[in-house]
Amino acid sequence: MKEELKKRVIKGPDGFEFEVDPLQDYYCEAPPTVQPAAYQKIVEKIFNWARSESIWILGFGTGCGAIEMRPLMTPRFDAYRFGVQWRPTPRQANLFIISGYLSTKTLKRAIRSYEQMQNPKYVIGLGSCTINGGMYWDSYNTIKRLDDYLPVDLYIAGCMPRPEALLAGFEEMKKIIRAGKAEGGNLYAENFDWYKANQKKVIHDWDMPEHSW
Amino acid sequence: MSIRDVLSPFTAWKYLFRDPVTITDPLNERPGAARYRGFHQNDVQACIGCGTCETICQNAAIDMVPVEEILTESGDSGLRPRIDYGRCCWCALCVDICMTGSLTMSNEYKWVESDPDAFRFIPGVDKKHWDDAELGYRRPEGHRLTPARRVEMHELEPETRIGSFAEIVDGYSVADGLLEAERCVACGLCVATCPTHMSIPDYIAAVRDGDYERGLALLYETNPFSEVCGRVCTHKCETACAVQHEGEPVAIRWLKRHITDQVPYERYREIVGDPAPATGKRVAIIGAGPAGLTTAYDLARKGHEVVVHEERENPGGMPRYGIPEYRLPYDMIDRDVDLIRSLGVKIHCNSRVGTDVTMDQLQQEYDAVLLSIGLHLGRSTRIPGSEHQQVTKAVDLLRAITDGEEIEAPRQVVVIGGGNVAMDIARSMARLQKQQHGEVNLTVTALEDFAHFLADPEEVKECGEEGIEILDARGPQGIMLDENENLIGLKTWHVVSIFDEQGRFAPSYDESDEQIHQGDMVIEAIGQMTDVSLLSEELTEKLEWNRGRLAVDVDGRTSESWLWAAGDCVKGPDVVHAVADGHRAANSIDSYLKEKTV
Amino acid sequence: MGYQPDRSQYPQQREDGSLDIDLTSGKYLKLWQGPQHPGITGNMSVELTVCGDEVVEGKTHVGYLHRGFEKLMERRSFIQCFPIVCRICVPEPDFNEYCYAAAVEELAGIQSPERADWIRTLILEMGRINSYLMYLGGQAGSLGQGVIGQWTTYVRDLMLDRFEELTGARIYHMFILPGGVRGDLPDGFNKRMEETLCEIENVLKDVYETMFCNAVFKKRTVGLGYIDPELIEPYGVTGPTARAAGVAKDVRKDQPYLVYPELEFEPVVGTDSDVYARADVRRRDLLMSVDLVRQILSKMPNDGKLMTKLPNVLHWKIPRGETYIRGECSRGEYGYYLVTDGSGFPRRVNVRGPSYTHAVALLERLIVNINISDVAGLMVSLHTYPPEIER
Amino acid sequence: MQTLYTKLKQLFKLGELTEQRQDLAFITVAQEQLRPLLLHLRDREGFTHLVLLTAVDWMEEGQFQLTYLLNDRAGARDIGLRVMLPRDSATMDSIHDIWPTAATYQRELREMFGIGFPDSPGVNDEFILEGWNDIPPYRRDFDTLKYSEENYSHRPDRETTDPAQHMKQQLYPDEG
Repeated sequence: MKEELKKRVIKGPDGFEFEVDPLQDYYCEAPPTVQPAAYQKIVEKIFNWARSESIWILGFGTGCGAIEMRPLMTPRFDAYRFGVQWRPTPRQANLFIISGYLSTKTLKRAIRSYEQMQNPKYVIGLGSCTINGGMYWDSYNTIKRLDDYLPVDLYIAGCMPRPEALLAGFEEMKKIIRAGKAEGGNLYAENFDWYKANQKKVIHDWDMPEHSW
Repeated sequence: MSIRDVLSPFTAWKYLFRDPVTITDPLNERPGAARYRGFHQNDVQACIGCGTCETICQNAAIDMVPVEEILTESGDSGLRPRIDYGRCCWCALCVDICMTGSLTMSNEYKWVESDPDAFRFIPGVDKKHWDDAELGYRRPEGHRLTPARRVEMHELEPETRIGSFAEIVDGYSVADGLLEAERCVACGLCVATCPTHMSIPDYIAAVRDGDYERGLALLYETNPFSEVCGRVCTHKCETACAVQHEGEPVAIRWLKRHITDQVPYERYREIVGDPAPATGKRVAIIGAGPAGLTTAYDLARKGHEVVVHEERENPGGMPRYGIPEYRLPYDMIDRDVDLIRSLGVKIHCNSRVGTDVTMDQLQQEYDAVLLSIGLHLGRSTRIPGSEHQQVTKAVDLLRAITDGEEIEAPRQVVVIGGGNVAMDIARSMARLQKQQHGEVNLTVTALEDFAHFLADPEEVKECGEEGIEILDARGPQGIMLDENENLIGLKTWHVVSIFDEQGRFAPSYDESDEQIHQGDMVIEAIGQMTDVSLLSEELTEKLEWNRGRLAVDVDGRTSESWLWAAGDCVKGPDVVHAVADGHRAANSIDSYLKEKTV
Repeated sequence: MGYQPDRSQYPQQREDGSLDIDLTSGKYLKLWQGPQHPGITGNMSVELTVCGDEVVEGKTHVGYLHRGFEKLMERRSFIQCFPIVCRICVPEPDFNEYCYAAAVEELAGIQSPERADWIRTLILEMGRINSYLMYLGGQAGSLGQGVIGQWTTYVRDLMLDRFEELTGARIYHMFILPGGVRGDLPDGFNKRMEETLCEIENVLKDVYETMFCNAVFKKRTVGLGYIDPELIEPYGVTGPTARAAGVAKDVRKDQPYLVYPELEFEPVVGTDSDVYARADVRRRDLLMSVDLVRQILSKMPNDGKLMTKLPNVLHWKIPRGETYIRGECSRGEYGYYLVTDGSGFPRRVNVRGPSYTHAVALLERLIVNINISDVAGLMVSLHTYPPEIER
Repeated sequence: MQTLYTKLKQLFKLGELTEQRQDLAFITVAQEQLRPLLLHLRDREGFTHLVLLTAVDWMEEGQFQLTYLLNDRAGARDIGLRVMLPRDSATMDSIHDIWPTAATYQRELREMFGIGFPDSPGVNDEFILEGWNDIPPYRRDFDTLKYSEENYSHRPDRETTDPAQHMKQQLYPDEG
């Protein structure tokens, strides 16, 4: 185990001593729970409409696809006018775009980022490699099916998909959200053990907290 | 740092007054460029399902799958590519390599789906909205990843070859063979088409590797007449070759010959290997042609004792007695036959069944009997005057030439027929005319027009080079005789159609277009039939027949459990079909003999 | 007298040269910048040990984009490697295609036609323009100047349109294949290219005014990340990073390839070797590329073959040999080391990306004692693209 | 290149020379000769730039080939030094003191090929891989497809048909 991940007692400059355990997240010591829909159908509909019109994307370029995000964020394609914007932290985002292949090393980070996002949250798989491995189908270091590790709401074909295809994806995503079918976060909570088992199968050194959000 | 550095960034304010660069409707306003590599299109009618796209795809994105509405036929596997967009990287190598040019790419690029398994489709079969897109990536003109042109085969010049019966084709040099072998894309359509399923891509790969002995072993695994087939095979494989669609088919037949040319004959026996231990079973075969000897070869390798009865002086059957020497030298037949003999097969020549030995004897002495008696009787046109003595049949003439009989070539000859036999006899007679009279004067009249010609195109071409006149769509109507009953020519009418609406043979003629072809001799080369007189009357009665041919099951077995029939006499004339038939009969006989032991 | 930080609490060096960082002392904090961080170039991370707001040690962590290309290529035939190489570097993929194609051509003993070489050069220069435009946006953005990225991404997109009509794809062009190039220039390409180049020049004028003549930008970048010219060779520094230090390293001039001998240009050189100088060198180099594209389009022969005759690519075998092909990409020297063994597959391919030395050894050295807020600016100034480090 | 080789040959024990191009040559060097040769090339001959350091696995011959590629910018020429190491227990002296950047290359070689470089700083730290549990992946005996199939799930129902076999069955249904 890496030095900085070990449990240790730290003495601050003011003489105060405290214990640190980097592998434990103090704020969440239980698996995620399912978020029930609003009691009133009409309220849930309004919620979903609001959610669909404010897609905030986590700015984490996990693979090649990240390069086509730039044009979307800038004047020519201007995704902002469709209610889509990029956020620097998972805490503020509700859509995680897995932009292409995920190496196991990135998968580990992607899982933490995903778990830190607030419900309801959505995942879009971008490009062939999230669907069935793409051109890295025989690589020893990339996962082949994204839906084994994270619940995916939508896939966009291409290698890599163009900004216009991404915009089409956003439109489709909005429809799914409005229809109340974007239940990825709840799916993740319901099948938490299954997802964890899959994740641990490919991440051989699991040196991070079991749950984090 | 100056005041300018503080003020100059404010120039950015001018952007307030510029027109926006934003695309108003990015979803509809931006079709892909004219050569954009978007989603796949496939012209399923042009596609032949050769699977070369699957071979070149480095992402294993393409599967070949059977498609209901596409029928398997010669040169079309009936499969079509299914592309997995969970793998594809849109590199378009599949488009570049496509043998028919049927696979292309549209300029459509938007496909969004919740179901990850939906990104799998058969272009052209599973309807997509981009099927009719006009723009998109097409293989640029002249951009080829495989050589399209065949390596030219050196042949004797027409002037040289017409004077003798020397073999015309030189055979490839090692360098040429390598270049030609390079062109194969190893799709295997030829394997399926070849009646005896020779492992063509494998032996072509052996040529590429320069491992001719491996190649020879592969040849003799499926075809003991490789020397013969390497020269005169009807090469159905080449008509199925995927390379022909945008180029010329791989010269599979010449490559087969190339392998046999490269391996010294002394090595053959060792490469073929020793037969299995003797089983004590005995099989008699009637007729030492390709079918009979193939069966003999297979059975001998399996350890059975085989005796072959051959009516004529030499074994080899139709390849020896029907095919002229300039196409297939006799010693090449001897090489294949000797190889079969070396496996322990006994061949009794000049032994006619029915005369020298009877069927009953064979039935009693042997565990199984195979009839492979070929088609050695020529058919007649039965037109008025066809019984004239100067009207002969091509098979008889060809046999006489092989037997070395003195033949006086008439000065002017007319041949009836448009198949390869017609070409063979025409070219043989042309050689005799050249030798005896110094000039060729020969007309071939064929029922078919050139668009539906029966003979190989190269035969037709070479006939032309040798000064033989070929007239297509001429139907023979009568032999012209002068007042002294001497033959002076043939009368023909123009053929309008050969088959009637039901597809039956019923030629119709345009009587106004009549021609007289002058000649001292007319040769009929319109087909052959079997001489079944060797069978006893009792046996003929007992056996089942099908339109004058022996009826056999799929394995070549007749209605009598001890008797099989194979080759031309049941399947019609073709060397490689005969070989395939021989294998089938051998397998069937072998399993019958095994059952008998148990 | 400027601000002088109090460095009395900084760790001591151990005998082996490493720093004596005691995490339990409470003086130091481990801080990860990346991979999910807005101030990181692509998908990589730097593990910072900070004391106060200064970095005492930085370690580069890469491998988030590792797909094992060099291994995958060993089980792909020579033509099958062609589509996959461009994925090694996303913003400027064409160098992979060129280097791979040239290496294969050299070992297979074939020659690409002259016109194909011109088109190859054109594509490489277009890619360089794109890469620099992305860099300028990133450099300004890392220091809080978002507007530059808005402008440069727009003109970069115009260039992508030119790429699209020429090659049939926006990002991964897959156009330069062993033996030549895949197609010819489309009709009217020169005219549209000229319009795009003019637009780029206009935008660059504004970029110059707003970014380079900006007191804030200058204040933050002048003197930051100084690279001693002495370090250039030991650290294998190449490209604009080396040229900003006054070393006129430019493969296009030093060991010319393709049609560079027929083009007129002088390597752009800077003097100050800090972040500002590197940005400025790249801006001027970008203008030079614009000029080179014009030169190429005017000097190019009007017709000619685009592909040499290839053997059947399905069984293409190349005799045993090894070679190294290099080119000058926007970050520095890009190279392919190809080893063949007579079979139909490469024995070994090694990709030398310039970021390999810049982002690891060099960055770890430069990052010491700088402010946390400057880390992003420094890292971007080395112009690193992580996928070419780990491949 | 030939002149340089002759000159070097007088000072060092050198193996075979391969002149790939006019400006690129490869020389085989014995393991112990490498360091003095590198220093000589760097300080006397102008080969100051270490372009790359990588390895080739000649598994069939039981050897690793280390390639040190040096560039002389002024002379516009490159030289590649080949060092052959036995494949089992391959270790090599570190050259990070000659070129600091070599440490990164050596770290990668340690991880991806399993070639040891004692004394190279941080050589045993994970570089590209994380939690790797198999033999070093760039070795020839590591089968990436097999590893991928065993460790990751691929989408099911991908079935292909061999055109030759399918066609044979269709055209000759009677044959077994």
